[in-house]
Amino acid sequence: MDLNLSPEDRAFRDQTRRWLEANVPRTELKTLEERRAWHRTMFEAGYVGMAWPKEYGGQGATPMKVAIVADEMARANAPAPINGLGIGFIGPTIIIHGTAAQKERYLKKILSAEEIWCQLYSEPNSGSDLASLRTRAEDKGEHFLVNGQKIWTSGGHISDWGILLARTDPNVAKHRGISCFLLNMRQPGVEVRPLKQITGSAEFNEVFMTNARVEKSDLIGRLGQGWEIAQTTLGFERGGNSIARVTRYASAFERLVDAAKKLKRGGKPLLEDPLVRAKLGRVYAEMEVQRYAALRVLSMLQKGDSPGAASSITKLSYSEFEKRYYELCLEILGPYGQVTDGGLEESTLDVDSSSGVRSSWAYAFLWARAGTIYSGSSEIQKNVIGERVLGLPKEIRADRVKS
Amino acid sequence: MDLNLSPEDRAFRDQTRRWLEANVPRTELKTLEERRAWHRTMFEAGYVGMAWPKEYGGQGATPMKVAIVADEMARANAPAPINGLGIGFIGPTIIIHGTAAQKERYLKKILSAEEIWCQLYSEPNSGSDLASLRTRAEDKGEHFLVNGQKIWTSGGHISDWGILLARTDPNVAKHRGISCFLLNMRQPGVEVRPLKQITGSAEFNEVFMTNARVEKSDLIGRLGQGWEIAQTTLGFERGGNSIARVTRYASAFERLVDAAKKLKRGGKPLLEDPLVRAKLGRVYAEMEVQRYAALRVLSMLQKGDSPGAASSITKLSYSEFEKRYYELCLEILGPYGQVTDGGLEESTLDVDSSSGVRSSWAYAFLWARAGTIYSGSSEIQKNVIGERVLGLPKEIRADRVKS
Amino acid sequence: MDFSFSPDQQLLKNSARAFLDEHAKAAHVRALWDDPRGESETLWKEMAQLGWLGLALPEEAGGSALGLVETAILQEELGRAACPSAYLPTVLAAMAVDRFGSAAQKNRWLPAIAGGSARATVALMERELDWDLRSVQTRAEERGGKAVLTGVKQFVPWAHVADLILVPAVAGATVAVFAVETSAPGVSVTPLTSMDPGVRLSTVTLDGAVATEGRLPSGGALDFLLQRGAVGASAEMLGAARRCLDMAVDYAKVREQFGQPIGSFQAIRHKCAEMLLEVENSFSAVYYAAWSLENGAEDGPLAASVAKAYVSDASRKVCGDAIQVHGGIGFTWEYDLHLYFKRAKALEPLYGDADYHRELIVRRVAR
Amino acid sequence: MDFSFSPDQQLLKNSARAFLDEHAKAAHVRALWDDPRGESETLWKEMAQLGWLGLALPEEAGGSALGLVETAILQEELGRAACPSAYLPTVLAAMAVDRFGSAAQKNRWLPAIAGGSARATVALMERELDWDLRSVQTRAEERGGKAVLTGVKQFVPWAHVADLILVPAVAGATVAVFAVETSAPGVSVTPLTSMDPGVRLSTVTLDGAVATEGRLPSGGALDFLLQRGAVGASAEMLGAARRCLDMAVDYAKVREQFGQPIGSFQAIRHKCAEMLLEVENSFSAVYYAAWSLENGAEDGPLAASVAKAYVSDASRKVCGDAIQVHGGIGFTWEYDLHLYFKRAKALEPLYGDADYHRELIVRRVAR
Repeated sequence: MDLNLSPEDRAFRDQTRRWLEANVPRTELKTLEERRAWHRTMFEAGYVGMAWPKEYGGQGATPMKVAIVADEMARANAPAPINGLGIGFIGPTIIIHGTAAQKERYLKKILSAEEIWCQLYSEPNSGSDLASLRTRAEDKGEHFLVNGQKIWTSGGHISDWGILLARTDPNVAKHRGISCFLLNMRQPGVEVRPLKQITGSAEFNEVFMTNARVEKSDLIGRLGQGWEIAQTTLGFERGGNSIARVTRYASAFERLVDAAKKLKRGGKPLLEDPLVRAKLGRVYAEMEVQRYAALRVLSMLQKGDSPGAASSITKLSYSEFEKRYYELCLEILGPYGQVTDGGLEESTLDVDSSSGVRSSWAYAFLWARAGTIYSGSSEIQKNVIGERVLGLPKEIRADRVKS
Repeated sequence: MDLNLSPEDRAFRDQTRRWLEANVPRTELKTLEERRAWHRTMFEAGYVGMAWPKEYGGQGATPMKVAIVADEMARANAPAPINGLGIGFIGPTIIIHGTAAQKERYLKKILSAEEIWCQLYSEPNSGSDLASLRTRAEDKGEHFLVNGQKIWTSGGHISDWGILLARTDPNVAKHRGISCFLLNMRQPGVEVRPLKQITGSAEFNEVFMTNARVEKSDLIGRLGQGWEIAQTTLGFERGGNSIARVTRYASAFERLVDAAKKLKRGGKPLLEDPLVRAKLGRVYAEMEVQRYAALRVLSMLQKGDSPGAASSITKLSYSEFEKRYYELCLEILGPYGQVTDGGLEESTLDVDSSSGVRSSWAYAFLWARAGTIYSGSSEIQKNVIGERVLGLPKEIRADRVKS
Repeated sequence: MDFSFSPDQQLLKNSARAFLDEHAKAAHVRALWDDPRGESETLWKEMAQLGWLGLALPEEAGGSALGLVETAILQEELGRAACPSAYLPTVLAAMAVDRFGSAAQKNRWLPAIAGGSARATVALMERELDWDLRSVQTRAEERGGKAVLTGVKQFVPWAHVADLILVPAVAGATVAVFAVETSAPGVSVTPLTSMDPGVRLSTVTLDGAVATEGRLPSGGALDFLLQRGAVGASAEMLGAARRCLDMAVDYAKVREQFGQPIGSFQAIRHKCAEMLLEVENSFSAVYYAAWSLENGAEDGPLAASVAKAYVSDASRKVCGDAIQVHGGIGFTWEYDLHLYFKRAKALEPLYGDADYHRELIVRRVAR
Repeated sequence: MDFSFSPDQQLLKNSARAFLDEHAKAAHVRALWDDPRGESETLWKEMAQLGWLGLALPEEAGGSALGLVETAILQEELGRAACPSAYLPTVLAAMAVDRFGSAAQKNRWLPAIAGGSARATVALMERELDWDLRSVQTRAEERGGKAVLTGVKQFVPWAHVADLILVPAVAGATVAVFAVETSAPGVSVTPLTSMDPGVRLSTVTLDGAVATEGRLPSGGALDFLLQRGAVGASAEMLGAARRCLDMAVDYAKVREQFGQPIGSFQAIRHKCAEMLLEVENSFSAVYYAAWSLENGAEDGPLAASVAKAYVSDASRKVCGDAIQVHGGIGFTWEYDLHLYFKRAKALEPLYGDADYHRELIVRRVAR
């Protein structure tokens, strides 16, 4: 056990920190073009797709280096590079399962963000039960015709391409009839609608596919291999960002303490109120434990062991913590924490919500509710942990009883 | 809505209070005979089996009057009458399902505690799933022969009779093969062993039946009607004691506050520590809500409506509260709360645990763990609430799938 | 002893439910969220005609002389609808004027409020995050027999539509509650935007504002406002929580995953059971408190704090769990669940938060 | 960066597990619970031979010069066995003597402790329910070059078998830590009976007891004891929690109700999943803290408080849930679960409870 960064990693961290200090845009990036430009700057500096193999334009960087960059970016409050999904797991999926032609055609433009990608997995009626998805892809000879609806597509409105799960064989058991495709989003058959959240903003889209066309050459892997491909790649990156996530929590904590100094009760700053202190101590302890746990996962990845099903523990842990965290923030801040506009300066504290958006406490509080739902709800994570980590017997379920 | 006691009930409460002040034994009752004597005193004063119909020696008293007596006894810290199960639900079961001969033979002696009764339902392998019980009762012509083991029998060692659930027909669906009997505990075939709890004392027994004999005349109801009988009577009394229960919590709270005045931190009484105050406020609020809820159930019973499945809400609510309550007590008292002997006077605070035993905080804390397990664990209660109160669809279960 | 609603009370509840289901549908609520004023004059007039605004006011003022239980019944239903309306602060202020006000104040305000031509509110917070007497900085000076108020009040509900504001202010050695007309010179109201646009809050600045003749006595009036405000807010939170529970249960019955309704999974059914437990306990707390305060029971003030402390936590849990039970759809703006979630959340820190009321409880029970 | 055990550390863990599975079975633990002395001389001597007692002591003292991580590994295993032993306070005191003691004190105690011929403990609490410097009332007076101690220490672990007690006392303007031999005149030890007979506590009365030559410097030594004691207790609680989790999972796999293993019900499987989460997080907290303190990392003291605050709550939840998963049998004395449940509970309020450590955290991070 040695929790020190290696000299090499420390040097890399310092160099990254210096680079970010010099290059992070001073003003908020508004247009897509500004974000593309920032992406290109990071890409040219070698901070994008670091984990990708060299032959595909990456650097085969260690998980630690990847985590260091993510962490330093969070620390420097740097805008994320665009095309996160493309780089985080769609590219890697193509690298693992794609044909030479597909790699040639897509990978470079993912890295450079010349083409932006989104994920087309979830459907309105297939949330936790992804395998029940209904979107059809019919074989029309030299191409596939896609019909169906997807939901929870982030960045759908700016995407050029999407990785798609669709049913190609309705006659086999539900997992086995699914295939994985690359869908051109820029065609008449694809309609993207913003999906507004309880936060009031639309971080996601709905995507409607009506006779959308997919080239035969854009099938990934074999027909019916879609489920397997989705499984192997869904795990990507989980853990990799978790240090950075905690760093964002920590910067929110600093702002919380600032607020607790400014706001008063009984003539004294809230920070001197023992109940407030007890709550601060509680969240800080939990936050630190999230950080320790993230380091543990990272050290595992460093050694080339994949956490596998145990990554469900990470997801469950941080998403439930984040919910408690912002609930406690709003408890401490009272009505000040719910004001979104027009209040005293105390009531307009900017925080970085874990969605990456700079916003109000109210936004961060509401956004945190998504964490225990998306990419496997807490209930699903507990099932996975119970079954695959603890080896508890499978539950008796209708779809299992039937089959 | 009118939460005042009726003038009549207020008068009855005052009279009961005066009677208890005059009659509650000053010294702890040690022997069974002392307890029998106290029982008889209460019985003669008309405070035992009040809810029983007049023709069987009761007074057909209202639920409110029954609750008032229980509450005043808790307030006066009066020892419970012996034979609680016999009076609480075994007698009533005989009244509802018994033959004239059975009523004649048993009821009077239950009231007078001449004969003490216990309940023989749970088995080591049938906890939550009572219907899977394995104790057999074989028809030997003019009597039944009983073989099997029961557990969680309270008062088994002092009981003369027990109400028994045993399987009389192994060849029908599990609920339908069970019959209900009255078992003479004073026979060679019945062995009673104390069952020690994590509290260190033995509030329960194990009962082993080896060729124990049950007269044909001691079958209650029809053969195979046992499950139905158990269901109708398991609900008895729930709610009736809940006011008294809260009164016991309240007396423990007073002792907690006393301790918080004596124990110091930073030179000040714990009672002035804002964190301690926050915890006291939390448990007191929850405790009061338990009281309000108990009044609501009582007012329902007064009107002759039975809470039915909703009584699961009461059970879940108080048992989970009691667990939190004593956890918080031990949090506040620190190591003082765990000392069982030899500490400072602060560390030997007597409380009334909800088991009715006057004891240490540690005992009350440990005993509280039983509440969420016995007579239907919290998990079972939530199932009942979900299915029977909220009308949620039945879960898919092996024993349902098979049948 | 009878803990159930009387036939009249049940009738009131049913008619309120029917009325709000018709006139305060989610679509109406959403429209009012987008409305700059944030509430509906028509709806207000209808409430007046239904006798809701004068419910607890004396008959000579055009009221029905009913009590807090009936008021809580309406507040629960308003919370259930997440109805954007100044009902809670208006009836709260009216009850205080009725209890503590001068004849002139009663004549001036009670008939107007009961009739729906006036709205009122109470200013219980200042810049400090506190509900205690000690936090009142606003000063009242005597000038020519009139009280002149100077100070800033925070998070005053519906002040921007109110005609009358009850303002606690330091008057010499004590804190008294003064009645200030928003039309008076020196009164300025600055609306805030908050998470629940159905509870509009404003900053009220008093710069030498002249209070109407007469004052409400110290201490007592402030306690009165805090206690009855706490019960009212608890009733609304209860309504919002019950709505979230109902939606979650209905959804769990029909939504299928893995080939069965999600309500048949223990994870969901047990969550719903816990939610029901919290809702039922909250109901007991709200109506016990309402009845006890109304009937001057010794433990009325205690029960008010118990209700606010308990229901604040319970409604947060229930409304949050309802989102979890729904999954993704419960997180969308188009789905109505967040209307009720946000209503419960908005009321958590108003009229004293749970921590403050727990402290009040300890002050009462552990001396 | 490597968060996993080195081969040596893993070896130590495995051998400790094997040794305790053999020599600290539940049956042994129960026997020691009934034993007036409460611990086993034989076991102690064997620990010495295994090098456990000198693990973190310098080689010249007969130790292995290993660190807190290795110590925590043993403490986790001891907790996992709910082994009744003075290990935690003894090594804690020894490390303090090694760090702060005079040459004479080191020579007198370290070889004896490493060799198993002496036991030691620390007296961190007095009558006040507090772990802060401010609560120290015991006074040390200088008499003829010797420090004479007067005061009462509460809840001193294993004092009745200890040869040496480290005693914080007010010496003039500061609080210093003194070394007192239990055999010294004026030292009386009164054992208490407590919920977990595997952690024996005593009241220690110092009535003009003469401390051994030399003192441990102020502040620093007390912080050292509290921080390392906190990590040690957290490691033991982690071990107890892990044991409870393992037992619950094993039971859930075999116990059948309603025709299926209870582990196939979501209510149980999800509870077990939450327990695992808490155990894994506790593991991270304990070993991060042990490593950071050992290596003088800047956040070492913070991490120690984080560990105690987190693991105190986590182990309580895990051990309690384990009883619930077991149902009735988990509530019986004959079943071993309560040994581990009570061990975790006993350590919750020792070496600073969760609330105290949360306060320490805020003192460090929010200035």
